[in-house]
Amino acid sequence: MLEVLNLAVSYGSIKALHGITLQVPEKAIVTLIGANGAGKSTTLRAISGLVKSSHGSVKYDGQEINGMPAHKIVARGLCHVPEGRMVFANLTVEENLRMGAYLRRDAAGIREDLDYCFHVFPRLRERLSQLAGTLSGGEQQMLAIGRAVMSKPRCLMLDEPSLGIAPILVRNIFKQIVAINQERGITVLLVEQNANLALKISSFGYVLETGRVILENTAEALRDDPQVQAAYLGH
Amino acid sequence: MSQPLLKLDQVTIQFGGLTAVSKLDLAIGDREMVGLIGPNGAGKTTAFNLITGVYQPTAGRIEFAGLPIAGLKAHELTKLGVARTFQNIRLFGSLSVLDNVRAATQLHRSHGVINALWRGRAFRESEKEVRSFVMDLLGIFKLDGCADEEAKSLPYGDQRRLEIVRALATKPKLLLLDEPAAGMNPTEKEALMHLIRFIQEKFQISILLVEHDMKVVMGICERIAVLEYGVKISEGTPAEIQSDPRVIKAYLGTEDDEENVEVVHA
Amino acid sequence: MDSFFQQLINGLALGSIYGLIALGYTMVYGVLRFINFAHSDVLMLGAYAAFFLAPKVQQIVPLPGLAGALIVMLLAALICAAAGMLIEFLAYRPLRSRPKLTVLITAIGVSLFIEFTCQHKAVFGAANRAFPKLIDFPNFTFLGLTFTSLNVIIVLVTAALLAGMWFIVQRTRTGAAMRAVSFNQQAAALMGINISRIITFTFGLGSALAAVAGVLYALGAPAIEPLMGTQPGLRAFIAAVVGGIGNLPGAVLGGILLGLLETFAGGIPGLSTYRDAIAFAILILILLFKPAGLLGKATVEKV
Amino acid sequence: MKTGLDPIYKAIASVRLPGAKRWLLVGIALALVASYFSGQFNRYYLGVWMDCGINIILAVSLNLINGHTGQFSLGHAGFMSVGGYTAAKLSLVYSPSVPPEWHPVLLCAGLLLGGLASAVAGFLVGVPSLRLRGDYLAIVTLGFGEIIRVIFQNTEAVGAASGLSGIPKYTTLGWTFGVAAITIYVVAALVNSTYGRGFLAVSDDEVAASSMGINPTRYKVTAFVLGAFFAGIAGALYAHHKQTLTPTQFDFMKSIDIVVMVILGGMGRTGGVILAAIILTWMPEMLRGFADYRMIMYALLIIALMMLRPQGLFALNFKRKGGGAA
Repeated sequence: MLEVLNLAVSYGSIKALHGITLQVPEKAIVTLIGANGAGKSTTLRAISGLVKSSHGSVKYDGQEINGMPAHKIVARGLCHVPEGRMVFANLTVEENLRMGAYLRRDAAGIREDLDYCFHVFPRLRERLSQLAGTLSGGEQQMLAIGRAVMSKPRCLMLDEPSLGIAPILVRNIFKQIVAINQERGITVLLVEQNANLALKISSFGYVLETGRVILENTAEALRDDPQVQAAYLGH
Repeated sequence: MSQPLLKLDQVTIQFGGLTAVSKLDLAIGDREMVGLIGPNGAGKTTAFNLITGVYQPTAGRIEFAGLPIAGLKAHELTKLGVARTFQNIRLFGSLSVLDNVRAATQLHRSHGVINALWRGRAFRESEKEVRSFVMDLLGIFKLDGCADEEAKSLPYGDQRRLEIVRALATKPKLLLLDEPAAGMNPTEKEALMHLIRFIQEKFQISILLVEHDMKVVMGICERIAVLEYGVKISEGTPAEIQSDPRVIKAYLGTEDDEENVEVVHA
Repeated sequence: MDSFFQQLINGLALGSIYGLIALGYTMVYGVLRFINFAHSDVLMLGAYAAFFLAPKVQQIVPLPGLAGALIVMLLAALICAAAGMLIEFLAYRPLRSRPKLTVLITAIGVSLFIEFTCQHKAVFGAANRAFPKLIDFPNFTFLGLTFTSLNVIIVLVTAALLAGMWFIVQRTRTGAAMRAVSFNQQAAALMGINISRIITFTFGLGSALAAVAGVLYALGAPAIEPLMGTQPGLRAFIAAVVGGIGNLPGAVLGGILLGLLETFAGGIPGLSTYRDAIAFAILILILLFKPAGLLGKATVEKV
Repeated sequence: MKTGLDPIYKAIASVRLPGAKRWLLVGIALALVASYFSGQFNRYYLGVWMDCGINIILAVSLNLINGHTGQFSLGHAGFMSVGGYTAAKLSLVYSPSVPPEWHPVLLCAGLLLGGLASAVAGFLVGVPSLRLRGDYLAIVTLGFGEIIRVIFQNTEAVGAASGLSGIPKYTTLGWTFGVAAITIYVVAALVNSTYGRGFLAVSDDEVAASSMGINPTRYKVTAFVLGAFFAGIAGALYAHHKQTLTPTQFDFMKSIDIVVMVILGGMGRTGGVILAAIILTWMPEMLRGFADYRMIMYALLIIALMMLRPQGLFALNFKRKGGGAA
């Protein structure tokens, strides 16, 4: 569904990505793991059009999307939940969710997806008219994911959904990511520090180090890989 | 430990309704190397910013060498002997490597505007001293070869090192390192650990290392405090930390943590 | 006492014009975080557009007359909206990711360019021109106070346009997109919002407001000339900052405060010639003690 | 930036470094020699060259604020007017009672007094700079400039709107370029010292500078005070060159002119700024034949510069070399 070939990104004179190649099959959950600054976020940002790549290709549904502006990529059904969540703090929870459906005109479908968001994250219904800026970190993350689901994506890219969130909420959020993946058939590309948890819910994983893919394998194999265990799983 | 160099006493900070750091106690003794770890977003950087005067604590006391330092401006803090590096490198990008360090010698230099304009003998002597002090320092860290290059043109690893050198040029008693291993591969991390150990021995200073990477912290710190969700959940030697079930649960994740998540395989 | 209320009414009308201009500053600032120095020149273009259109419109609809005046104003607003979007496209869009100061200086350059071009004899020429009378505005007396109908119109138009802008920003889909772009351009793009289109739209809207303000201002002024926008533009800008830049009601509030100040200071001998200085002094004090303005929200810089 | 001329700039820099004071003396001597022979020059060219000298002082001093220290002032014309009016008033009051051979002393006193008065104004403007940055700071400095202008416009003692006229013509080529040499020396010598690296550090990253023990407040205020001091002196020279002063000479446009010189020359690049001041003084003179289009072209120049070369046209640079000037 998503094919990234030799994608490279530079910030000024610093090369952040040295040619990343990866595939995300339809309806799968794929994880990128790696240390801070390894280039995981940059990879997602380059795919979603937030940063310009210096070369390489990104194919989505077989079509080249590299170089397109971010809003056109969203319109194709590839949605990115950025690191730090970026919820619209001065808008209410409901306005945020409706903002996610910005490109959609089908009122009934929007209503239905809104209900689905509340089904997945009941907490959001309770906070409906609260300003997003006043939510806790975990609630904001739920809102960010919900907001992305509102755009009716076929592929969702999640950047560090566990960042700064209490463990109990993290588990819940991961559960719901799996639910969204299974119930809605949404493909997920996940970037996560908590490699244990991430590999547990995914089928395939890539390990990034200083802007390169140094290892790729099924999630199971990665979890058993002693190198990965030592560096990222803390065994 | 006698009188600690840095002491945090029940320090709390809230942003809006959110408590980012709650009742944090932390002490760093003379020439001690202490690590502060925790998952991303646990409040490490906030704690760091509290110590360096970027944020004011909502409650609690922060003392350095017996003096309360909450509310001091960054440059006043530096004058007392607290130096820092930044999580996202903040060098003076357009200045040369030499000048980056030279700018940090302001505190220990005897001349000002008038001398700079008159350029008398004393000024020239002092400029020579500054220069040789800086070059010596750069030499220790093998950066003297690129003294005239623009700081932003250096490779990433050298920029990290230069930032540490720049902080050392303020002649600190306490050096605060904010995620120095971020973006490094295992080999670079190894080198960084050697470097930090070397600095501590050579300059005989205290170091507080705020770091995400467990291995780096475990490898070099004598004592480690673990933050989770703004609260210190554990403190002790690396061995104690590694076997603390609370740390394992919060940080490393346990097996039953994962049991709760449905496993899917394609 | 009567003269006090009279001054109050005059100040309110003048302040409403400032507020109307300030709305344009504030909208552009709110979305793009930069000061569009050329805004005051768009106001001048609006007045000139009306000046040249009036004789043409008169051939179809009688002037002076309310319908004719509205048509002239609307056409001027459309022309200026186009001009505003063109300025954004040519001068500001290429600089979108550049430092703010670069854009600020460019905006000053654009402003100078419009002013000097319009002063050229092949364009409008530097001379004053009498502005056509678009409507009769008889004075009328109410509760012992004399109102000029122009003043009443100005206040009503400003109130209506403020309400209209508020509706657009708070209640429409495009307005939601504007707020999203204002909050965080990247997050907005990830919602599928075409940022460029929203920015262009904002410029068009702000420039249309400037045109309306320009026509109203010209109606009350003895004559128009290419630098006519500078003074009200500067005051309106101050008004926008005083009210809290980016905040719609704040802009009008700031405008009215400045208008009142100007009228009342004008009534005190010896003080009238200082009113620009007073306006700037207020601006500086506000920025120093309440940097976000009267109604603005403070933002925290992250380290 | 690499250009083919780099070796030449390096050569200039390396010659300059040993004995900066010697170059100051050379500069002043050259100015005096030129002044001595100025009787031979065409009066019109002489006048324009004096404008050049004054603009160099203005641009180099503004460069200390906007370029080296990274602040943004749009009020330099205001500082200039403070100095100009102070010195002009002094000359108008005392020149009848001072014997002609003492006139240079009177001018000198006017320059100093004007500079000091302006420095006080610079301090007042510098203080807000501690709380504001970027475009807000630009607006506040613009506001200060306007306030100063309005005050002069309303002060009868300095002729209110009609200004001062009949100011004695004391300014010579020697004075303008002598002071220009001093200004260049002061700014270059200051910045090229360990102390002066603080200005550049504040400009690059204020937070990091503060963490390195540099007090940003002190540096910013110093830059404003020194910059205003020299702008005041430039204003005093201007008054005794044009012989009339009106408040409109010091409006917002004048400040913009000086800012454009700094930007054209390259922020923080003394050599480029000097060159830009000379070019931008001569350009309008050259374009007199196209008077109608002159200002339109000027506006287009600003826009084009921002789009194509915001870092300035010239890479001339005497500073940011490793060593001090000892």
